[in-house]
This record gives sequence, structure tokens and C-alpha cells, in this order.
Amino acid sequence: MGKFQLTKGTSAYTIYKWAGIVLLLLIVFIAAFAFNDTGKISVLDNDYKIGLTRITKAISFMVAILGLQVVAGFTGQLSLGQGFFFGTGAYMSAYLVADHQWPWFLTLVVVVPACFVMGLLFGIPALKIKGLYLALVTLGLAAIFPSLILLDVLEPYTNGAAGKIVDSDLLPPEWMPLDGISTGLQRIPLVGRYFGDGDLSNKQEQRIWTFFLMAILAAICFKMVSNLVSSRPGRAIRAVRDNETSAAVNGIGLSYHKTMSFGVASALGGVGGMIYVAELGIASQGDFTQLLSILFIVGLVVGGVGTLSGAVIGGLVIAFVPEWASSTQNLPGVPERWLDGPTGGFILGIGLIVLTFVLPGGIISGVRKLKARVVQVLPAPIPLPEAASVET
Amino acid sequence: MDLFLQRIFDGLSNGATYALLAMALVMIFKATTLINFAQGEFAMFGGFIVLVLATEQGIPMWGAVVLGMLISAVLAAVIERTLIRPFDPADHLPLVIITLGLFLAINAIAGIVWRFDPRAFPELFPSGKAFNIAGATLSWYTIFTLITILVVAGGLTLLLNKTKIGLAFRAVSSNLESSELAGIKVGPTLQFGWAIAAAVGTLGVAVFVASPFRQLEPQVMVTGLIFAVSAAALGGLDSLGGAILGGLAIGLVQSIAVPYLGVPTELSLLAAVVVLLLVLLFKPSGLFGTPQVERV
Amino acid sequence: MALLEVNDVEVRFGGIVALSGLTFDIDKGQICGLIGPNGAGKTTMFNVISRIYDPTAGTLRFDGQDLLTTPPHLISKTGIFRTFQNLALWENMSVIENVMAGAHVRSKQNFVTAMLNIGRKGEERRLAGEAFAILSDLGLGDVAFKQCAGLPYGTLKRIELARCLIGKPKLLMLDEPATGLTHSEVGELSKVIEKVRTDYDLTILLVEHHMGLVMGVSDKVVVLDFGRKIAEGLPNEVQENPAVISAYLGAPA
Amino acid sequence: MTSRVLDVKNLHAGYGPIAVLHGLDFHVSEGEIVVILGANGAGKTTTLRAVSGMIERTGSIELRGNSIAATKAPDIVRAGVAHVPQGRGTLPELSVEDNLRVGAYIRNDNEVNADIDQWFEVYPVLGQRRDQRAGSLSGGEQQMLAVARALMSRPSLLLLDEPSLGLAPIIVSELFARFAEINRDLGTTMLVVEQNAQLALGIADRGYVIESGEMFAEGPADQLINDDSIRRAYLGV
Repeated sequence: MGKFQLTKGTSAYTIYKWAGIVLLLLIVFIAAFAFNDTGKISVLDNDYKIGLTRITKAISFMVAILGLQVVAGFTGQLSLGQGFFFGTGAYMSAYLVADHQWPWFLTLVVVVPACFVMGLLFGIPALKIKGLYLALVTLGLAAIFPSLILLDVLEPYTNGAAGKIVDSDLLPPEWMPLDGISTGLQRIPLVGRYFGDGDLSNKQEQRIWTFFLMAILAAICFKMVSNLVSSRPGRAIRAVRDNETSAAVNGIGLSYHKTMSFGVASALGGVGGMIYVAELGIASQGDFTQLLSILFIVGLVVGGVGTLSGAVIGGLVIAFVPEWASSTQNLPGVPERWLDGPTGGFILGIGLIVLTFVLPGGIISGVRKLKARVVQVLPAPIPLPEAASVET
Repeated sequence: MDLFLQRIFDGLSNGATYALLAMALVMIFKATTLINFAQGEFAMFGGFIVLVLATEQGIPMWGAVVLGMLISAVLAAVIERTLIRPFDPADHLPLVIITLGLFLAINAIAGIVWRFDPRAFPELFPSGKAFNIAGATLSWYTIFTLITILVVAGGLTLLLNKTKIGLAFRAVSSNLESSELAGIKVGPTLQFGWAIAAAVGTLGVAVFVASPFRQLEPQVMVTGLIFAVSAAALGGLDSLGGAILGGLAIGLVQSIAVPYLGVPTELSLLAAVVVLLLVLLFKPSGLFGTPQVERV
Repeated sequence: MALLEVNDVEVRFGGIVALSGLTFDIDKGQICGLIGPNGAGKTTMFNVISRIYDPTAGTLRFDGQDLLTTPPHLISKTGIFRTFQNLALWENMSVIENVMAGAHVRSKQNFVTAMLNIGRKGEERRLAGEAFAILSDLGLGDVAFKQCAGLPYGTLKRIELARCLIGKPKLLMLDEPATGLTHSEVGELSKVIEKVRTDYDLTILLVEHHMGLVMGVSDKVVVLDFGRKIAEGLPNEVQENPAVISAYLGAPA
Repeated sequence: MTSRVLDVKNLHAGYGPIAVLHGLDFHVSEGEIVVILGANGAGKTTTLRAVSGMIERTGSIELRGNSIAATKAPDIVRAGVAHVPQGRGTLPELSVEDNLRVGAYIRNDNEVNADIDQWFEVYPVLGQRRDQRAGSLSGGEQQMLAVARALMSRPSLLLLDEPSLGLAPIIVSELFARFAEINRDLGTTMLVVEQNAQLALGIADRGYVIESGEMFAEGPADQLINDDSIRRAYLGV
């Protein structure tokens, strides 16, 4: 039982909710200015970087994992092919921006429908292929993506093995006083020094601006999926996940809902890819192997299957854990030679196994248990229509 | 024509590896209807054990292979006991997650221990060409890989049909509940399947990298798994004979599709994925598998 | 007037005849019990009406409409809802969400409007209100916001009933609702069945092996054995029917 | 008084949240055929599954005085209880002969082949089909195979779950005659669960009638057969 009980719909709850939102915004805002240069934490002579570029990369993963939540978490279709759509989105955006000078966000007009349609198409086999088999096929799909990019016919668009470089940047508009805000933050006593020193360079301004825009884009995606989940189609896909037969008997079209959720998931994968390439400035086929798809599944499971906040945690985990693992060069008692291998994969693999045993609901389920000790949110009472007879 | 024949020979020798790995997958699928996503990594790891035994411990090559197969079997048995058995076999999701975790972890461990530089593998078979047939070269390597899969298939058949544990394994594969009611302990029986699968997979990788044109490195089976899965699905996931034919067929499709259907080399994997997709869509039980009956 | 007319229905699985020449009908407002020994074909008949199985011969008419031309996922649109023998709730959803999803065919939101939040909130409020009213009516108001997983079996059975009721069924099919219930729960169940028949203006087809329940609530009983109808009539007529007795008790060897 | 092979007291069992048995007491004595009768869903199958360790259960289950209430299924077989499950439970992909070998899995003696030959004499039709897949046999043949397989473990107690289910009446009466024979010739104690009361009581020594997971009536077979309690349990009269 929580120490504090809040009932939805009451003013106390509204305050609680808005406090949460403001806190989140504050974190995003502070992170932008604190980590615009490479922020780092040092532990035992190891430097762990938390630069803004990495956070933006994490955002791109969050959106891709959000897509996986829709198809795997909520609809129960085990897809190991999300990397395919992530890569597709990345390359499409890169091509449109680099070769046709489109603004980054305009590319979504192409990426979203294209990935959506491709997702629908890949959802069609999923109507017949189930469970493990679907996982196999989608893994195969993810595996062929890098070789597709190398195809001669696509070479003019993808630039083959060299990677598609995009040098278009997201620059803040003139009226945006990023510099002023930064200077203001630096003047705050005691904590000011954590916000760097002096004016922001162009590179820094651009990093902050990209981060803000992508965070907003991701927030929109999360809000849309959240709307979906608590609505008629969202309940329908979850019903399909939990029991197909009774879903069908209650008039829920299985084919329609499965393919649509594949479409939505793939479109989100494409959006993630666009964020990724906009931050990185290059799309290269080696980034979009089946390993990426497996990482997305890792993020999904580690964060928490079937939860939106799980996607946030999952994105952070797969963006930072491998990086930090390879930044760990000194650990007492561990030979140095061991630490300069692929320790990230090792930690993710072992972490995945350990979580499956101890916290099958992912990190988020642990967080929720802790939170439930403090705050308990009660549902808003629903008024009964006057005609209904209440039986005791 | 000569080139065509040559491609068939090459396809067969590739296919032999897929066949061995597919047999490994089938051993586990038969009993549990689970696909071990880490099967390729198990095999790669076994390959490194063989390499270490042969090059660093100076054990004769075939001795190293047999010892390596034994060690991987024991490792797999331990993994089955500790990581797989605690979960309900009917609930696939946690098990898939565990095998994906194993995939990442084993791959990383191999990378940490042995690094990613490709290593030459000692010769397993006599080198050079055996015959020239109509202008195509049939190498000893190809001949011996094919002999190997026949020997393995024969060995597995004997093991399953002539031993008590083999009988128990077939019983559990056929009807788990009735097997328990006959006094068979399901856990150790499935463990036997995992051990055999790992041993066969190790042999598969050893044979694969024993080719003079290949080397051993941690990524060697990352796409190999997909070829093997396609092979196993084509043969019918619960048929060992089907796995062999499926493996050879995938090898042939790969080596013939590339030059003759104008599929670029990079896309040979696509051929395997397309086969997998078509099989699952139109004949989910594969060519030789048992059809699954679904009841409401 | 007959609401459901089953005419000469036959179902085969491979070589096995699960149902043959089955004919019966249910009048509007009736509670019809469908009974028979194990393997008699009761659940098969259920699955035929809910269009999970296709009959190999025969016709089905519901409310004047040919059911066999209706695709399975539109069956609930015609007004037929069912419960399942072993419960088929959506375990990872809350109780009220289960019931709200039961109103799928009566609600309107689609992927686009839901994601863009166009008219979503209004529909949510309306469905939640309706669902809560039905749950309260069945005495389930307290558990409305709980997850299904972990609730007592008898409660889950009533939630499944609530999920049917929100769809405004004309025909409600109950598949062995008494399974797993204790004696006192079975007693309550018969009251609930009669109550919803009246309150929600229902016709009910009841497959059940708990004879006390069937004989207590049914207006008429149809008896199957080996896929054939062996008797039809009032509960007490059926109980005395020699064919029924020998189907159940067997003939001496 | 003959010794009790199986003694069950206050047996509770079910599936997950569903409680099916609410405290059953019954026993089977050496050499007896005992039937448990009841309508669909009364809990007959659950009773057998609880005895043979296929499901979680509580209460006291003693096999020749030793408690097996916490023993797992494979070990209960080793203790001498063979269970022929409902729907026969043969191993469809295995040959008829291999099915029998699986039945003898727990044995380490060298009389297995002799026993197999003996069953092929008892059921010549199985002998003719020794190399065919069990799944290709007819329903009646599969039931014979399932019984023979169970007896291959040389059990002291045989549990039979609705052996008549789905079989034509003529095959059923033949099958039951064979059970009586096996009981007489091999001395195998049997606990049979049946819906077909007339048939089962015809070969049984004693019977129990259960309803909704509770004991409804019990007594010697010839007494129960004329008793109205079965009809009440089955048809709710």
C-alpha cells in the first residue's frame, strides 16, 4: 500500500500529474545544456560519456522500441525485424536530405507512409506465420537489409558500402536564445559550473536544437501510442495478444488488427531511423544488421514488454550500456585484456538472461513496485447511469 | 555446363554445414518445439574449443574435434539445466529471450577471449582435388563433408533407435505427458537433446571452417544460423533426414541462384529467407515434417 | 418465433463425424439447455454457431438471416455472443477493459482517430460508463479496475458474462458456465442466468453438464449423443427418457 | 481383510484457479477392480491425474502404506502405478513395438522382449502391426496398445481413464471383458474411471459415484447397479 493515495480526477492528482510532467521537462531542459559538450562521469579511472549526441541516439532507439511495443508488446507478434524499418527510414531520410535538400522533418512525409506500407506487407505473412516462426522470418528480413543496401541498383541512392553522408544540420532559428539561456544557467550559483563555460559554439547550439526537436518528435510518437493503447483499436490488439479466439468471437478482426499494428510499428521504426541519421549525419549499412534488431528486442525486454516507459528505459540501455562497457578500461581484479573486447554484448546478453529470471517484467516493473510503496493512484469513480439497478 | 557442375559441388559442400547445424536445431525442436537462436553461437564456440585443443594443446585434429564435441555437449547440458529447464517449455517467449541473451553473451565471450581476427583452421580432410568430372573439380573436402553428414545421420539414427535414452527422447518428442506416465524423466531427456545438438553443431562448424577458403572467427555463424533455420524449416523442423536434404537444398539454391538467376552475391542470404518464407506460408510442416494440428 | 434455427447440421473432422443431422431451434426469450455425455458434440455445435468450425452440411438461420454466409468475425455483429468452457478472458487487461473491448462492434474509434485523439475521450467515457454499469449490475463493481489475472474463478466467469452483455446480444451462448464452481456458486449462477435473461432481454443456449443447473433454468433441453440428437423436450421429460438414461448410464455389457 | 493398495483421504486438486476435487476419500484393495463413476465434469479424470502425480494436489495418498502425495509422476510409475490417460495417450510417431518398449522404460530386467511377445499373442492385431506407427492404428487398437504399454511396466496398480470414450459399443464390451481377464490372470489391481456405469459395474468389485468433486455414493458393484443414486448424480433427477 502506498503512503499517499491519489484518486484520478481529483485536484490532488492533477497537481501530481503536472508535477511529473514539469519534472520531466526540467530534466530534458537541464540535460540539453549540461551535456551539450561531452558530459562525463568518472568512476574508477573510467570516463563514461553522457554527451547529448548519445542521448539523441537513445531517443531514436526509444522510438524504434516504441514501435516494437506496439507489434510485439501489445499485439503479441514477436518481430525480430524492426532494424529493417529503422534502416529504411534512415536511408530514405538521408537520401532526401542529401540529394534533394529536403528539410529533415519533411522527410517524414515519405518515410512514415513508406514504412507503414512496407510494415503492412510484412504483416501479411504474420497472419499465417505465428510465434517462433514469425520471429525467424523477421530475423531473416533484418539480416538481409545490409546486403540490400549494397545492391547495384540501389547504389546511386545509398552510396553502397561507403555510407550515405548527410551534411545538412538542424540549426536553431535566429529568435531562439539558446546562448542566452546557457549563459543564464552558468550564472546560477553553485551549479552554474556544470553548464559549461562561455558562449555556445555553433556545433553545440545545433546539438541542443536537434535534441530538443527530436525529443518533441519522440514525445508526439509516445503520446500517439499512448492514445492508441487506451482506445478501441488499442484494446483490440491487446485482446488479440491475450486470446485470439475470444477476440475473433467478440468481433475483432484478427487480420486487420495484426497488419495495422505491423504498419504502425514499422512507421515508428522509420521515424526512429530518421532521428538516428539526423543526429549521426551518416547512414551506413553496417549499423543496420540483424544485431540491431536483436538489440531492439533486448531494449524491449529489459525496459519492460507492453509498457511505454519501458521503451524509454530500453532505448537508454541499448544506447549507453555497450558504449559504457567499452569505456570501462579499468576494473580492479579484471585483466585489462578482457575489458577491451566486446564487453557491451556480454553485459547485454547476461543482463537479458538475469532479468528474465529475476524481473520478467523488465526494469520498469521494478520501478513500479518501488513507486507503489510511496504513491498509489486510484482510478476515478465512474458514475452509474440512473437506470442501472445495483445488486449487492 | 562445367561451371554449373562446379557450382553444384560447391553448393553441396556449403549445404553440408547448413545440414549439420539444421540437424542440431531439429534435435531441440523435435522435443520442445523451441528454436535455439544461439545454436549457431554454440557451434562457433565449439569450433574455437576444437581450434584451441588442436593448436595450443597439440591434440591430433580429429581427436580435438571429438573432444571439442564432448566439451560443447557438456556445456550445453549445463546451460539447459540452469537456464532453460526452470521455464515452462510451453511458454516460448522467455525461452526465446534466454536464447537471444545466450546469442549475445556467447558471441561476446568468444570475441573477448579469441578476438575478432579470423584464424586459420587446421586441415580436417585431405586437401586438393579428388576428381575432375566434365571440367568441374570435385575436391576431397566436398566428398568428405558429404561423408561426414552421412556418418552423423547414421550415428544419430543409431543413437535414437538403439539406445534407451534415444527411445526416451523419441517418446518425449512424441507425447510428453504419456512419457512421464511411463516413468521417463523429461528434464534429463531434453538435456540429452541439447547436448547432442551442441556436439553436432560443433562438428558442423569444424567442417565448415576446415574448408581451405574459410577461417574461424566469432561472427562466422551469425548469418549461418539463418541458413540453417531455412534448411531445417524446409526439411520440416522435426525431421533429421529433412534437415539434411533441406541443408543441401539451401546450399544448392545459394550457389545456383547467385549466378543463374542474376541474384547478386550479397543477396544469397535473401534466397534462404525467401525459401523460409515460402515454406512457412505454403507448407509449414516442411517437406518431411509432421503437420501440426491446431485445435480450438 | 424461432430466433435460431439449426437444420440438419453435419460436421466431420477427417473421417470422424462429430455431428450429424442435428436439427433444433430456439424461440426468442427461451433458455435452451444442450446436454450429452462426453464427446457428444456439444462444444462442436457451439463452435459451429460461432463460426469457428464450418459444417459439412446443413443450414443455420439466426434472426431470419443465413449464418453460414456471415464471416466469423462478424458473428458478434449479428448479435451472437458466447462464453468459453475454460475462460477466454484477456488476462493482461483490467476487468473493465475486458468488458469495454466486448463492445468492439458497437464502438467506432479506428487507428487514425485514436492516435490523433479525435473523439477518443468521449467514446472512452461512454464505454467505461456502460461497462461499469454492467459490472455493478453483476456485483463486480469492486474488481472493475483490477487485472484479471489472479481473480477467483467464479468472478472471472461473471466478467466473461459481462463482456458478452455489453455487446447487446440477442443470443447468448454459455459453454459449461458451472465448471469449477462450488455448490453455492452454482446456485448463484442460476439466479444470474435468469436475471440477465429478463433484464437484458436475452435468448440463451446453455451447454452444461451440471444437471441441477440445466434442469433448473432451462425452458427446454436438447440431448446429444455421438453427434446425434437423441431427445428434446421439457427438463423432466428428458430426465425420464430411456434413450437419455442409457446414453448416460450406458447399456449393460 | 485384504491389504489396501491405494488409500486416499481428503483429496483436493484442480487446475490453477479452478478447484475440481473438494476432499475425496476412497481406497482400492489388493486384486480389486474399483470404478469411479460420475457425469461429465464431476472430477473423475482429475482424480486419476492427482493420484498419478500429473497435477498439484493436497491430501493423503498412500500406496501400500507409503505416502505418494508429494511424489512426481515418473517416480510414481516406478513405485508401481501405471496410468492409461484419457484419449489413450499413445506415442503416435513411434512404432507399436517401441510404444511397448517405452512402457518398459523403468525396467532393467531381460524379460522385456518376452513380455512384448506375450502382448502380441494377447493382441495379435498389435503383433501384425508391430512396425507401424501407433498413430495409424484405429481407436480400439490404440486403446489396446495403451493398456498393453501400461502393463509393460508390470504395475501393481493400473489406472484406466474412460477407456470406453469414443469407441464403438462392440469394441468397448470386448475391451472390458479383457480387463476382467487381465485382473483375473495377472492379478493386476485396477482403478477405472468411467461414465458408462452399466458396463464398468459389470466387471467391478466396488464402485464410487462422485458429483461436483465430492463423493456422492459408494458400495459393492452389484448393489450400486440397482441403486438410483447414479441416475440422480448423472441426470439431476
